[in-house]
Amino acid sequence: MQTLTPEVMLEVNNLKMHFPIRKGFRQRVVGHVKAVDDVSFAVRRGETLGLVGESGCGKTTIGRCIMRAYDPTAGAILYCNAKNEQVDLAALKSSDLKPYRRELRMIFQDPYSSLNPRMTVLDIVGEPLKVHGVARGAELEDRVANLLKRVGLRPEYMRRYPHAFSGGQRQRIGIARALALDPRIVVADEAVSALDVSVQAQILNLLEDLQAELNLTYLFISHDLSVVEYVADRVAVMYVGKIVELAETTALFAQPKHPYTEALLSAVPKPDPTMRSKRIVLEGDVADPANPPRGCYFHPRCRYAEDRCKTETPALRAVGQVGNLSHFAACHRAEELNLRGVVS
Amino acid sequence: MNTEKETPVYVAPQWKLVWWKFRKHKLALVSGIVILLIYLVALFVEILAPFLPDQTNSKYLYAPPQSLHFVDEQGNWGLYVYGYTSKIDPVALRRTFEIDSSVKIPVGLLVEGVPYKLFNLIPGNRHLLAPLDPDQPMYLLGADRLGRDVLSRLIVGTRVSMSIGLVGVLLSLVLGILLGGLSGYYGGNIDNLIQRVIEFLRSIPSIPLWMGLSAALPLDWDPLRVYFAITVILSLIGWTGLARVVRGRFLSLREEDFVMAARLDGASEMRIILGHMLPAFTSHIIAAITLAIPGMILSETALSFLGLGLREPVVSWGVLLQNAQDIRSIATAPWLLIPALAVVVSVLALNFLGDGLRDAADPYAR
Amino acid sequence: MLQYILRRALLMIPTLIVTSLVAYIIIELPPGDFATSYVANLAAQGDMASQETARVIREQYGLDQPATVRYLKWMQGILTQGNFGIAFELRQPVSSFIWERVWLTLALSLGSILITWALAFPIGIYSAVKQYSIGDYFFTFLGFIGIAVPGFLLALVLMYVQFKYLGQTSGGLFSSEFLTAPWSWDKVLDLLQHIWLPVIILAVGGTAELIRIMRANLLDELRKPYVITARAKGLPEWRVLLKYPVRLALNPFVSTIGWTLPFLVSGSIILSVVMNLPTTGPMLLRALQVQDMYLAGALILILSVLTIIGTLLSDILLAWLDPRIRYQ
Amino acid sequence: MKDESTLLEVKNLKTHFFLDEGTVKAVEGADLTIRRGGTLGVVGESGCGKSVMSYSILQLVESPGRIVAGQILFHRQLKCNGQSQMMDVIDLAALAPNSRAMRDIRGEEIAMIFQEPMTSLSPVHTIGNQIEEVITLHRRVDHATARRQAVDMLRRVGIPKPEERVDAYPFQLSGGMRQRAMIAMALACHPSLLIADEPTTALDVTTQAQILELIQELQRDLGMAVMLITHNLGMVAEICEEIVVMYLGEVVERADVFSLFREPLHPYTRALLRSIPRLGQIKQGRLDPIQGAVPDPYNRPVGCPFHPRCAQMMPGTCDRIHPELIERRDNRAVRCLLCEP
Repeated sequence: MQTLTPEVMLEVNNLKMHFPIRKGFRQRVVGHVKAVDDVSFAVRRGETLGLVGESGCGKTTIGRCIMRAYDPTAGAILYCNAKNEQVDLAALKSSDLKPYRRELRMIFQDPYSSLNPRMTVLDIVGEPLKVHGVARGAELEDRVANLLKRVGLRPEYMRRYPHAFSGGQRQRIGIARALALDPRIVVADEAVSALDVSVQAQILNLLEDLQAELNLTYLFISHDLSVVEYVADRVAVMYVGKIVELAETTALFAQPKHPYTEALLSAVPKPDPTMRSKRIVLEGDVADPANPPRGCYFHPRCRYAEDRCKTETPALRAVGQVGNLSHFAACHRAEELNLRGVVS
Repeated sequence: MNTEKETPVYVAPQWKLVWWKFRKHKLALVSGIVILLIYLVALFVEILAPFLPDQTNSKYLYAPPQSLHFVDEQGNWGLYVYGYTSKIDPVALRRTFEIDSSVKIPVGLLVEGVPYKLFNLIPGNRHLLAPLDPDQPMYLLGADRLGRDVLSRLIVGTRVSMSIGLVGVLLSLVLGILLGGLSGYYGGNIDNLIQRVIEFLRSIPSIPLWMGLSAALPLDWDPLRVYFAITVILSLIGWTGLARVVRGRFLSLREEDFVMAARLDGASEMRIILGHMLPAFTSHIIAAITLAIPGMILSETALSFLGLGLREPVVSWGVLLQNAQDIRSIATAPWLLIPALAVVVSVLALNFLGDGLRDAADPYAR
Repeated sequence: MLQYILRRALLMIPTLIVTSLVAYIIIELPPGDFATSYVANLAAQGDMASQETARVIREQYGLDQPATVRYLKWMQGILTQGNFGIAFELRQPVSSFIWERVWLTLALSLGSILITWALAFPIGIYSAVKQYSIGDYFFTFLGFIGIAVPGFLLALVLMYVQFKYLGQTSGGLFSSEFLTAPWSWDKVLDLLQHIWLPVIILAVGGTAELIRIMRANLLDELRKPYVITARAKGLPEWRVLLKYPVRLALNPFVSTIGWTLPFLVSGSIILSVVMNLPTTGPMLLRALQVQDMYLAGALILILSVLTIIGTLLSDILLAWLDPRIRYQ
Repeated sequence: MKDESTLLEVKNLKTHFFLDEGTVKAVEGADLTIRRGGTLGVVGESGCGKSVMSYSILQLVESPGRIVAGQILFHRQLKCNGQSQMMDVIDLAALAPNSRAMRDIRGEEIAMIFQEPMTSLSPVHTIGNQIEEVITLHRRVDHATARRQAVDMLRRVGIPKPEERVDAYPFQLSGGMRQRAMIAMALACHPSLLIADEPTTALDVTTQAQILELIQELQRDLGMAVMLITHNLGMVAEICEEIVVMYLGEVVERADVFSLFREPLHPYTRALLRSIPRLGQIKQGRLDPIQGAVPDPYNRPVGCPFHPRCAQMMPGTCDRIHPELIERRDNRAVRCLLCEP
């Protein structure tokens, strides 16, 4: 097992998550959806790593593998815990996971379905505290009150049920639940996608404040490139179960090294009519993760594709350096291409 | 609305929201009260029935119903019924009865009569409404071919008919929750197998099967054993509906984010199922139970009616209707059909109640 | 499509096997051995059957062999010769006299299904489209009554009314002069004159249930966005309704044949007993009462197989209607 | 201002929903104009009434919703002998929802596409069937011609192998392809206005780009006007000429796209533009969110509907006086007491 460098808190190595496709009367396995297919990356202490991609690219699956909501098919998830010990979360039995459930927490996308409508805010936010035997009775109430204050809700509301709150407020409750056990890593899975634009900013600011205050590390999963650009220190771009590019945010947005990133950036409509530009419109549909094409998965839609792209699968490799951070891309032609980014 | 006024809704737990939603259904509310009354009757049979159900009286075979009077011709208050005069029909050689308004039979409230043990425990001999002289006839709903009081038999039958529904449904519920829960929770092959069994049970006609199974019950079994055998037979087929409801709820709940959130909180499987999932479908199950009871009642009635279910001396609505099987006896004594009315009213009320409950079961639907 | 039908038909086989097992278990349930009671019965009627007869019967039905062998022999008889065993009371092979009753049961059930559909379909559409109108409340209430009143009660009441006010005793499917007559056009006409009352009584319960299903399905479909799309095209309202939501609500409707059939067959049995119809109902009841188990088992098996085939047909019809199933 | 180029005018439209819990004023004063061949964007957050407003134009609002006031003037060009330019102004709000006149407009003159291409197409009819239906309904053509036109239309919206796909069911197509089929259906009769209600919200960014590109291209070729309803400010900035901003059922600001993004007048528009992260403007300080949330639809605030969340709220004024939509000389309009002359 490799050891983590001091600045790395979590390292995902060759992670695979394949879901079997079952069919027929006997539920035979006829194939696999390769939702996450051989993905490696590291999350650095105190940073926000953004994970972007289109629906079905596997970004949510990665988040759930790290949280061990799923049991990964293969690969390692190395994590350096509070006592500076290193464990492989992917190899742990579910019964041994409990201590890590305190240190790694998750914020969900849908502020409606992620809160049990039959429980009060006190019960929802207090549940992890009760489960881990941290607090009960009056002490539990005190701690929940503090958590609510911290996320900008009035503690008097803790006896209310979720249906008393708006979408933004519900998301704050979800954040309070995630913070209840003083976590070190928070996986935010599309945490602001279901919110109205005017409320989105409130939650983004809250997440930013909490990170500074509590020294949190975020894995921020989103399909919204503008949001990711705003919150992330580094960004990983996914396409059909693989990371195709990973770099420091400014570098990735200004000078992408993978044609898919370029197309993705160009596809985002910019809220400024003076910046209207020729969009790069990709042909066809996203590849089927149960039956991806040979070679580079992106080659059928890539305007720079060559013959070798159709046969050789490119590896994610360092193609540049910004400061002490490498710029990774999985493209045969990463160095020679001069791709268009977004400029302010 | 200001904050203070909103608070009741905001802090209302599930059962309160269900109740608020339920009470908007007036019909369901009334039905609920009717059902409550019927079960109260079933509970206090001994006090409510004027006579013993098997008390025969050869003097009053097929005596027609009398009506209860509160005031007599002279304007005096008092409870009484009129007596009968009988004459022999020379053609049919049968005794026919007419109400004789010259004979007044006084009746009273909480009259001493045949001794009984309430709930098999508390001894007593008071009957809510009975003739003061126990030898005088009082047939508010008429008499049957042995001169037994239909009203008393109807009241006694309530206990058996309403409880067979309840017991049968409880048995179905155990099977349904167990198998539906297994099916929904584990999925995969177990689910597949259970679904096949359910499909099979639903695709065969239930009555012939019930008939076959109950015909196979030994004739020398005592009534209690037959009663339980019949409930078991009914619930063997009846559990499928409940299992489907439970499975469906389990499947949809398993996908809910809040269940995953509880798992990520570190909660144990038991805590997740009991604390997070179960409360989400208790109200659905209660509604499903309410809707399943009428089926059981109807099935018992049908089987007993055919002579394959409960038999005399057990008294149930179906057993009572057996007397009304051929057109001749109905023509002679149409009041023998009154138990049918009890069946219809209780089934109707349970259906309305169940419908209302089902609509109110999920107050969080958006 | 063909593949779907084949697969679905193959899936039917285990169901059929289980059904025959259940029917056989019912045959075997009463205590005692068929041959002994058969011989005893013959003896009681003055027929001096020897131990030899009993031995022959035992051998023929394998009564001295384990239950599995007996079951297999029974099945073999049915599958190869259409031999369901001997009816104990009539002392005739079961297959020699049950088929007419089976056909009449089937005719009764199919007639009821058609009536049920003819009534439930338009009323269900009306109730959904005019939700919360007086008519909707009326039909909803009627539907509840139809569910709460079991068919045999309705039959009793109607027969009482008929007797009391028309002075007729009804019952049976034929007038007395046709009872034993061979089949002819006149007999069919006579049947039609008698069968409508039981058909309607049977249809009432099913109609009530189907109206509610149709109404609920259609209400669901009416709120789907594709209905708005159809309106936005400029289609007249009735064409919007019939082509789209009604068409989609038809799918769950068709799949209800699967359970309507067992429901109707069950209902017809009790109704036949009450109305004294020459269908399988009274015969099954009689067979069960006197523990004429081969006859009872044969009737249960035949009725169950017919409903299973009915379910299969409704599944195929559903697949034909719904491309999402067809192209699965 | 009323000239030959006006296609559709919505004047003080009000659509209310009458529910047991109370009346929801989903649209409470919408004013806008669409030019022939122009592109109008309608933006606002969820619950601002933009969808109900667009449904009102085609009288597709379902009970218990009803248009209670206002006019929807549609300037129809009567095509006699193919060339003539007779103008005919119809008030769509005055037509009965299922009248012949209204149905002749739907699909023929004004077509609509919806957010969810999966649920907006019937799952049990082939896409060909659904496209042919609209053609045979409005054009006197036989089945074969309608089918040929349907295939042509499918080709035109970029569906590969249209001769085969015409017999496909919606569930056999990907999300992007379904939305293309939906567009083919809407444009089959060459309407003069296409209303696109959140046409790309359910789609991924790259597919969204494809669909936007397609709509723009078809608009150029067919000369139709487009009314784009969306919550995405980026989308309106990319393809619209004029923009209408809605809040709680009211049009609060109307302007051409460049002026609006350069100099937003209404505090809500300004706050909205400040609160969204913009691509390519890396961390220029914190986002500036709008306080609170969109109010409950049963409890519209008294006075200006935005005042409880407005940073420039004038106590005693904004919470009492309901501002009018003021037309300005630069062809813009704004509904704010601060901006009144």
